[in-house]
Amino acid sequence: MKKLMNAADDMVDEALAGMAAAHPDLIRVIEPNVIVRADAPRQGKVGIISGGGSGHEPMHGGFVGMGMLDAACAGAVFTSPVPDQMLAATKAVDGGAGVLHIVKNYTGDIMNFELAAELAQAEGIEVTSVILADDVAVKDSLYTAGRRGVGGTVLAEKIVGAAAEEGQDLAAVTALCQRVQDNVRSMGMALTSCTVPAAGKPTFEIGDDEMEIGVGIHGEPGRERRKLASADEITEALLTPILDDMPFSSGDKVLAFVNGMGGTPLIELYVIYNKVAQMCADRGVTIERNLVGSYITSLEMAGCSITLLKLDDEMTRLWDAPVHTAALRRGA
Amino acid sequence: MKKLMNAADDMVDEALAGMAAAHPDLIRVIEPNVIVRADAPRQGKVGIISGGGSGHEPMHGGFVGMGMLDAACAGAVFTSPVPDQMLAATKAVDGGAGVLHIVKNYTGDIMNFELAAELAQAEGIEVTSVILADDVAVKDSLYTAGRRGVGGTVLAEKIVGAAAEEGQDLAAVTALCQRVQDNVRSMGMALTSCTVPAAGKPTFEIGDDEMEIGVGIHGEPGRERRKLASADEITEALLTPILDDMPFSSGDKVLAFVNGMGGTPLIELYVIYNKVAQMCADRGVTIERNLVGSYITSLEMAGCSITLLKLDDEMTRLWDAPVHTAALRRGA
Amino acid sequence: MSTFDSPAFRRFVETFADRLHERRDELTQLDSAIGDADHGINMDRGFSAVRGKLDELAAADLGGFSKGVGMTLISTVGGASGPLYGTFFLRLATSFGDRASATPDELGEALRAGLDGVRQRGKAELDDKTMVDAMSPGVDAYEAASADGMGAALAAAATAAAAGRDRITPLVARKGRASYLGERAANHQDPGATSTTILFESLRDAVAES
Amino acid sequence: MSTFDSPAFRRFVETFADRLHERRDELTQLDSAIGDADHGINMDRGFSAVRGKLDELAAADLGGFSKGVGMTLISTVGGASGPLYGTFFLRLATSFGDRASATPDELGEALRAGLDGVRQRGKAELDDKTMVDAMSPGVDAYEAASADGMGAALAAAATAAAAGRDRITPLVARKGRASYLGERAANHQDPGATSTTILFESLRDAVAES
Ligand SMILES: Nc1ncnc2c1ncn2[C@@H]1O[C@H](COP(=O)(O)OP(=O)(O)O)[C@@H](O)[C@H]1O
Ligand SMILES: Nc1ncnc2c1ncn2[C@@H]1O[C@H](COP(=O)(O)OP(=O)(O)O)[C@@H](O)[C@H]1O
Ligand SMILES: [Mg+2]
Ligand SMILES: [Mg+2]
Ligand SMILES: [Mg+2]
Ligand SMILES: [Mg+2]
Repeated sequence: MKKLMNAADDMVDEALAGMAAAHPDLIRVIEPNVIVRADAPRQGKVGIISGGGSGHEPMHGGFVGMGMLDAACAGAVFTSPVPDQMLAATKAVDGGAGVLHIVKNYTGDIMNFELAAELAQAEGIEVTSVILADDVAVKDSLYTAGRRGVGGTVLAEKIVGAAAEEGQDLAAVTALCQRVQDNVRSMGMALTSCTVPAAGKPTFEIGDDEMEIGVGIHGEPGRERRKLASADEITEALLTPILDDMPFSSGDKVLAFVNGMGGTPLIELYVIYNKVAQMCADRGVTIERNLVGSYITSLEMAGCSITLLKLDDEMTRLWDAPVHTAALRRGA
Repeated sequence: MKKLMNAADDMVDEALAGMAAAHPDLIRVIEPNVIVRADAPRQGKVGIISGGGSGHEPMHGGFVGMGMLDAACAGAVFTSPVPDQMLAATKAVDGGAGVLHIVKNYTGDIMNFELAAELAQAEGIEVTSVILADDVAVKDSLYTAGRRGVGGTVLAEKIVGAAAEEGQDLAAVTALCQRVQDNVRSMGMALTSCTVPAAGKPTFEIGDDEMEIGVGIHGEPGRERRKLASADEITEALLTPILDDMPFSSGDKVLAFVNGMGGTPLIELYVIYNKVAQMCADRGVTIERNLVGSYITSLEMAGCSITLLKLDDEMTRLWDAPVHTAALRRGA
Repeated sequence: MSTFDSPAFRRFVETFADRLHERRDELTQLDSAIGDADHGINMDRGFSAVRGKLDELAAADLGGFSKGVGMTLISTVGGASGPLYGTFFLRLATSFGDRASATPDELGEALRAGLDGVRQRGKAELDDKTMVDAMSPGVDAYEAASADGMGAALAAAATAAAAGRDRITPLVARKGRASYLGERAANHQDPGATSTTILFESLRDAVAES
Repeated sequence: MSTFDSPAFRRFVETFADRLHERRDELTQLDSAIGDADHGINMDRGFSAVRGKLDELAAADLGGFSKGVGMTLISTVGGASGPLYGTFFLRLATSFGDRASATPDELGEALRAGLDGVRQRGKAELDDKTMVDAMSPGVDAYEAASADGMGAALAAAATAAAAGRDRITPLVARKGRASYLGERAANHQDPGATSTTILFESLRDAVAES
């Protein structure tokens, strides 16, 4: 295992301490491992919180700040945070207008957020939840735990965060978050595995001429192992199921998000984006906005994911709204 | 070789096409592989250009835009661009106030930029050059080609770009760039090698329990191979020579930049930053500003570099000034 | 012996904690193949926390002790197994109430309550390839054998849990992360069913020791 | 033969281009050890570009042809070797002027001018462990043997260049990227000195062929 780390058990704590040291204007870190917006709680503003296992940086802690999240709960690496964290976050950001929990669809996240929501409601805080489940690699059926929440989460957090920032109420931001979820699709792939620090060895073995198609963001094996292919073929393998699933069709306006998995450099992501732009143009789908970079990662895994969000005018406006977080900044 | 790529020879072209497609509001790409600010040339503004081999993304193309570079020349991977590129860039951005070339200290970059400057001057454009050479891993002596230009370049481009944006003249921005160079020190390390796409195999072999200390940004072996160490020990091995070289001492105000080499995830960079903050505090050095992320990379190499810049008030003000590029954005 | 008291519960918890610690890598390895490589780490983190406050927890009655374990797991494990094992111990607690010790039948009722709690929280059915597939036959076997005494019943339960764990190995998963893998999850042993088997074996051995 | 004309120059350029292409991986491999793994790629890119417009370039006189090669290299190679080899050919061009062919002495003068250009542009001294350490003894040997005819002189030059290339292998580098490595650059063959040796060998063989 080759990582810039000290003891595996200290990695998340030390990274959070590093974040707190680097961004005191934006955030503070409170026990138990909750990243809270420096100026929280804001009276009258709906609180937006999210969280999940660590190892996906900058998600979610890098998205805490003006116009995005009010707090993020950082679990152990690839492990859902515990209800105590979501409860502490909810209490820390509640400004009297209620709190929205943005939850990625994993059994552990769902159960832990559920427990926290019950506890918060028992303390008199109004809580709603929206579950992100945008990964088309997983069949959404009775025979699975449902689609995973992946890249769409980043877009939801930005758009919903902007809505809360401009003063929309809990019902409105909750409905908006659900609308983002209903209109977003993603799929990912891996060239390499990653190593959970406490596990000490790669989650899966993979040959030099192989790749995993349909991976999530936890270093889990994907739906299918294939021979290594070109960037164009990989883009087709990811984007075609996305386009077909929604489906996205001629005349649609979309936000296209090409995401790196942590170990993939930007030059490769732009090669992928180049093909995404061509394929969308071929289908008559207009890319109105885009995001290219590593925003939702799997430790040092090499690979990428593609996300398309069908935009409506409100989403576009909120995507463009000012945001000031460690990882995303504009107009501020 | 595992990369998201098509033919090795097309990689740079395709990545540039992807950049152009993703950021039409910011940049255009002109022949031969020059990324130019969309609104260039700006009359009366000093043009700031840089360039170098590709494989260091987002540097330099990701720094083209308001408040930073006017143009960037993208060479083949790890190969200095050719004079035709710098000449084309210089002509494309010249607004009558002259053009500054920000050059990283590599034999090839120096010679190619020199040739281009001669050609531009022959065409009546006033050109100055500043050479960045901040890598303390290299002894600056008669027995070397001098220190390499590494992380300090990113800081110089931001600060000098802001000065040009606010209307400082060629002499002033040139002097400022030299001042940044005189006050900045860096050092890097690698956990893994990287693979030049056209070469097809890793530049060096390295054991699972080894690391290279004192690497540059071209996948070249470093000054010394050591046993793999903890993040804290690595930070000490990089930061102590930096602190001692300048030297940075109690009362100094600095910008601390923790940079990922392309294959290193953000969580690890924050672990490093945590230790950097502690070490600076121990020396009485105040970190006034910081930057944590992968801004000057070596393809998919895993590793990091640390850069410290001794700030004066003007540099701090210019660091804070608005910037709008693909990779750095604030106040816009 | 025919009752289950606080010292026995403590031995059980300590044994379970020890074995999870010893088999941490094995559990994580199983989770690497069809999950996210953290099950052993998660369980060990939770039970290390439990061990850290064992004296405090064990001072309570059987219900209080069990509740303390459940709360600690919920607060420290995370993931899917935190709420599930946490709920298991919380339901045990409700069933034990303020008893100082439990008869074989009362222990059976508590285990049944724990299982029901896990099923409600996780909504897994039999054959979904989860811990339920070890826990459910374990509880069934306990009840069927409880007339033979607690020791015999727990031995039967552990055997049945192990059999359940192995029975589902060929299956495709329909709950939890392993379900994402589709056919690729077949012929891999489920980590949660494995830790549940360790739970029953620890219970058996803790009671047998006395 | 005793003169060097445009067809000979063309054979030289083609031979050099062929060999750089064949030995591209070898040169890149040498550059992996003490540089940035691109020397073979760079040289091959440049000389592929030269080959692509050879008919056009070769239509000119010796000076024009050589100038065309130099300009093409400067515009396509990049890195350190682009300006250095580019300058070499540009200086050859100035020395050849508008001659249709060169005598042995004139070729010697041209090679000397090329070497001087490389030294001025790169500021490398002997023993800095660069292409200069192959080029300089190559030119010296040519001059020393030129009375014996062009073929003999070029054979001597190629031998001397190879000897120069090998002589510096044990040395630590003081110019170029290899200088960053300090002691670690010792006992590695220099990629640029290797390509320069190929240049002299190509020149020898191209002239011998006629
Ligand atoms: N819905 C569920 N009901 C019961 N058990 C489940 C459910 N989902 C997962 N599990 C069990 O949890 C185990 C995985 O636990 P763990 O790895 O700690 O959590 P996570 O999946 O969140 O990483 C699986 O092996 C399975 O036995
Ligand atoms: N200052 C110099 N003068 C002469 N030759 C040099 C100088 N610097 C480097 N070289 C030669 O250039 C070769 C490397 O060329 P190349 O790999 O193409 O360029 P780069 O070093 O820019 O990657 C070295 O092996 C060396 O022989
Ligand atoms: Mg997990
Ligand atoms: Mg190079
Ligand atoms: Mg798991
Ligand atoms: Mg080189």
